[in-house]
Amino acid sequence: MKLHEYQSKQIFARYGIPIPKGKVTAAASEAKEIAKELGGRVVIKAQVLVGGRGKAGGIKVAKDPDEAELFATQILSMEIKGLPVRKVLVDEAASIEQEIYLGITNDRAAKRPVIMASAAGGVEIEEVAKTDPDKIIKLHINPLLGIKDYQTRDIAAGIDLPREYWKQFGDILKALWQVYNDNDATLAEINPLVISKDKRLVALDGKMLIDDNALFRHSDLANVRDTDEDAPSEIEARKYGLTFIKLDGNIGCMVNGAGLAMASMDILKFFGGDPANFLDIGGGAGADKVAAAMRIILSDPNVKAILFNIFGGITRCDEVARGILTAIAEVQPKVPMVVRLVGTNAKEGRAMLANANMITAETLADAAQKAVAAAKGAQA
Amino acid sequence: MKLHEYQSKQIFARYGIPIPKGKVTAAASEAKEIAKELGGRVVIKAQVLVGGRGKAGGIKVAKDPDEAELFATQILSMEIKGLPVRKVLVDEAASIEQEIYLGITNDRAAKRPVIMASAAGGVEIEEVAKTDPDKIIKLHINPLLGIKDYQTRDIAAGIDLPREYWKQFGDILKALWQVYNDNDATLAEINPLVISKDKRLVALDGKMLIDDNALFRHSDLANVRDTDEDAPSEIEARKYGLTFIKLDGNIGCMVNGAGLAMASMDILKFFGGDPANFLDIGGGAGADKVAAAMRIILSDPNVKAILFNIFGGITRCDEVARGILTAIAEVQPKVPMVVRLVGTNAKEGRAMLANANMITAETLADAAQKAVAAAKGAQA
Amino acid sequence: MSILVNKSTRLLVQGITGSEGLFHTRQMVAYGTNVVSGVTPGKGGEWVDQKIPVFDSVKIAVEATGANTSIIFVPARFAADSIFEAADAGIPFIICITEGIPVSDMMRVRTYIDQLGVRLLGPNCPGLLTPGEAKVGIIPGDIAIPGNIGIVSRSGTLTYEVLYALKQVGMGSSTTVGIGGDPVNGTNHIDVLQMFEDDPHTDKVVMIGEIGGSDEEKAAEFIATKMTKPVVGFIAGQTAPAGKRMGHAGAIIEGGSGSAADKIRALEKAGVKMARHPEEIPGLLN
Amino acid sequence: MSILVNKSTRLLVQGITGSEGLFHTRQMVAYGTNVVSGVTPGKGGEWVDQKIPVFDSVKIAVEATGANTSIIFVPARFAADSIFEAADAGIPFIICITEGIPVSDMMRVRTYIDQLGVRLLGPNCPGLLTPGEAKVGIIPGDIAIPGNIGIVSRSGTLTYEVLYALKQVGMGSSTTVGIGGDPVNGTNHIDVLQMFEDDPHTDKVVMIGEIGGSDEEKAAEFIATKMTKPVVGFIAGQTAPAGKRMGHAGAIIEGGSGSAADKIRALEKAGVKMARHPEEIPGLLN
Repeated sequence: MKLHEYQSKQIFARYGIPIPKGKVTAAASEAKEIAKELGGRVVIKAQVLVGGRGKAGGIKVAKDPDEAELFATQILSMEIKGLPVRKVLVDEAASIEQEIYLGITNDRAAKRPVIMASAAGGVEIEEVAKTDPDKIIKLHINPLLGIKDYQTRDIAAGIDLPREYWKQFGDILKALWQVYNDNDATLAEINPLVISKDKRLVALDGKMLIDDNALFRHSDLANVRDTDEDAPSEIEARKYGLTFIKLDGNIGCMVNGAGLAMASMDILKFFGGDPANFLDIGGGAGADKVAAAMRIILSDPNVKAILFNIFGGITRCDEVARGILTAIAEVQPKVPMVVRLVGTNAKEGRAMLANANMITAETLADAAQKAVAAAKGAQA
Repeated sequence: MKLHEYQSKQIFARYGIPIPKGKVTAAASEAKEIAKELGGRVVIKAQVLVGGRGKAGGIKVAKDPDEAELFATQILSMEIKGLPVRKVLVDEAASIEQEIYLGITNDRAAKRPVIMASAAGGVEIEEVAKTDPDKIIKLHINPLLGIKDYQTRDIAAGIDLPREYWKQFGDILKALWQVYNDNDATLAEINPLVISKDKRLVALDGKMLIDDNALFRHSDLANVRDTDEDAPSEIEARKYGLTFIKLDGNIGCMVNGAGLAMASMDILKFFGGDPANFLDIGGGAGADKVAAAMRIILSDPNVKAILFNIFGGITRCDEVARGILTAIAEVQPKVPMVVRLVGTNAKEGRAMLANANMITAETLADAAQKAVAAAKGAQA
Repeated sequence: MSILVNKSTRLLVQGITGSEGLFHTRQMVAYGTNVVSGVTPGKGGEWVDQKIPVFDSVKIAVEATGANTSIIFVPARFAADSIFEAADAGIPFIICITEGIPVSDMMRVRTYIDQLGVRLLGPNCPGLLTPGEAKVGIIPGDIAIPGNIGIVSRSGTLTYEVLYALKQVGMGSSTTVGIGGDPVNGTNHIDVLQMFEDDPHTDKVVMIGEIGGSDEEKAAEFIATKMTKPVVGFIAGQTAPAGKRMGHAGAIIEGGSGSAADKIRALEKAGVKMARHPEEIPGLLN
Repeated sequence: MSILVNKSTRLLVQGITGSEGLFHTRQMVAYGTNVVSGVTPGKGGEWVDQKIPVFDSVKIAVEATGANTSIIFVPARFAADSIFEAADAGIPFIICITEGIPVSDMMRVRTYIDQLGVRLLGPNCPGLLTPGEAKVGIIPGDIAIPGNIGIVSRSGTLTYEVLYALKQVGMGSSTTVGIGGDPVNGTNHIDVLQMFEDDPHTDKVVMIGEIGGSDEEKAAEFIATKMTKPVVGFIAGQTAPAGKRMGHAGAIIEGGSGSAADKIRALEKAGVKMARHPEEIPGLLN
């Protein structure tokens, strides 16, 4: 899950990383008050879980409290990349001497955490990686040892940080490691980490991604999840332990297994169709879960046909069939449905669906082609 | 440094290890009050930094507050193995079903911490090791990983602990690991860990040794050091960064280097003498330190002669000579002194001591024999 | 012949009395796998189906039954601990089926077991199947027959699909290995490709990848430079949008890398015949 | 000829600008040791005596100067970090002179460097001396001459005493190795005995132990079963009382074990000629 900038920076502050004075608010009038407290000149920053807020006009410097209110009003009425701005962060304006990038993430290939730093901060690190890869210093951390002082010095030297800042930088990097480690972050990033004109290092922006699989040990974080970026159907699916991702096509998919679900989407495309979703019902799904999944698929008005591709292993095809029948009885779907059941109890499953007026298929290719045809037929 | 039982148990309690209700006091009258609070039947335990308190009569069960006061009065007036009892711990009396030994220490050979446990608790583990070594379960801990749940179960199974206690036992063992690890202990021991009649595990006694070299990160512990077990001369020496250990002989020794200091003691014994102390002035000692060392040696009335054996490396023999002259001028020693200076600036050092009326020697054997003879001459 | 598991595998099941562990233990036993013992803390002394002894810890189980391979079915929050336990007990090959283990746990696990030289398969994987010899995991036994094709895959049911398609045309597998869909796991594509290259009874290899990470790109390089046996490949997730985790924690296109197109390009360049959908694979193996 | 250090040693000094580091760097340079660089964080870019460049970190120093051995003179509270730093920078042989490092730090260090295959000498040791070739540590260079006697010792000045006594009678040392007086250290007696056994220019060996631990007992077993070269031994601490640390953190008789008498008995049984005091050693080598 993603944390907002203000949430990330609050965590940074708890670990001793200097951040600008500031407060978050959902009301423009309060933004004015905060600006007064902070002494006038402030930055108003949209709190949405997408990049490119600046370019979209979601970050503005206000010269006084009145302008702060004005900008806050504007920003709070914006949508950025489809996400509504519900809150703004009002930060004191900083005097910037230099911008640094500093982040810790998981390196899949190395199977270890990696520190990344660059003297070219303030822009997205992927940009720097493309245009100026030599400017990025990387250092892997042994997760059983944690970070060591000399590693912070190697990083500081690597980005040519003037030596007078090494102590501050080292303290911030060690704190960022703790932030990353203690919170099961998959990314903890300060961008930019600025050197202010009064020679202090300050985390001007912050970004954290938290490992969803580790939320069981971070109930505090789980409770602040912002679901704005997720489609309502995705949120609903999560409740049932289903993995659902909404797409723009018109053929609903219900598959067991993530790889097979992707392959099922791919084969629809291959035969000229367009998947409406990714949906993995997981292993061993019972009838209830299957019924919930079907309701979620059908809640999308774009869906013109449904492809069921179930390869029974732990999952029993008769259980899936029972779920399909339950959902059909409940929601009375009008769209054609193509079903392919293979593996454990497939025969029983097929028998149960015999009277449900469904199109059946033996192979995946056959099923996909029938689903594509059905969607086109339904559209015509 | 050693911690008292009550200090160890206070630390245990902070980490969630169950201990009996109790309080420490230096006053017998207060022992009575504590006994009242605890409901009458209590154990009065001498707080001294030696083993065998029980056998020496330093642990007594009092049936009521009056008896608690009586026993406290008796125990507070005792000396155990030469150490005065300054405080007693008044603990509620426990109902004991079984006694277990549980300890964590450093295994020098394995270079790792080791957990030791035994169903035969309540006696010294060295005793069990001699009489019943099979009853001791040992398990090494990877210090980069820390303790794992399954290790606590392997230990519990190893000492045949009934399974109903595994959860309690595991929690205590994990807490004891934290105690050991967080406090730089070289020993953290619960002996006995008892199973009470109401089926709870309780740490009835506790012992901790703290690594002196790590006290710089444990100022809280350094401040509670009990120096009763150290001779006054040893405490004085510590102030000057000298390692001094008082012995029962009559030849004072001043040597640079721990190994050479031991060898110098040994050679005195070999030639029929008896060292009065171990003293390592360390590497590169200046005149001040040498003078302090000499005052400490001479403060022992048993000392009948002094052997100086200095092998100059980092230590400069002229600096040592200057320190000797300073001390001689100050304390006007009456005992004969044998001096052997070899190595860095030995010639200069010898020249400085030429008029100091000292016996000189070329070899260690020669020096030792002369010191032995001088001590005998002084005695005669 | 086979890689990693066969008739001499002495299997231990961690989490044997849990519902998943018990179900699959029975399936494995029914297949003929030599399941010698199980572990569930607190249930030592019990028996599964009057045949398989249950122990309180892996150490005790190994001492009592000489297990040389362990399969883990314990819940995600305890799974890393179970891997550490098996590794510390001297098990040289550990299969972790569990899904949803925190990635920080897995980074610690890998750092630790790598130094011990312990091999891990998974987590979040279906295990492996040497048809006719041993089923160690959850791959349905009846969809595969013995043969000369080695299969390595990041996906579970997608692998079943391939095995099933092969069986339809009479093709069988030497060993099928599911390496799992997590971003930080144990054995990877290259490890298995090397084993198949070295296995005298594997003649051809099927490699099934998916979006996310760079394992397939590395495998492509390995295939180009080190492999003599023909490889047929398939990559799932060609229609997946960037930035979304497609079910598997590791199946995500991040920062512009890890796309199916890149992987397919790399594998084709390495001479791998790429299937456009799973059912094309048997044809490409001829 | 020698073990561990010689003319090809390219030495890095960690803590080179501290008072101890600087003093001994000059001594080592004066002896002819090839000191190629030093490290003091925050002083990168400076020079020692216009000859030796100082760097901010070991990594940078190694890249710039190709150091292959490092000696550590930093204060105890930072010393473990310095060992980790040298090991991570790829230095294969690290000598730590520093005294007073917490034993928990050293247990972590050993666990880590052992898995990397890095050799550590010390801590709390005088380093080592290959007379005529390289002095890496604080052993005074002028008290030893080149020769065919390998010396390994837990003690500093006691070793000097032995070297001095040998020199008096014209005997010299191939290499003299001080393994240090801490309870948890790097290289131990057996490691060095093995190297001397393998070194064609070492004909006889002197082993100096002291009370505490069981290194000498293990060495005795090693000598009895693996060594062909004659060994002369000495154990310090025959008059030490139990339970007191005799200066060295590791020199303590605990729980009834680690006494000099036990060690002497074990070594004598292994055929080691035991000196009753240090100056007897030259005679026993004849």
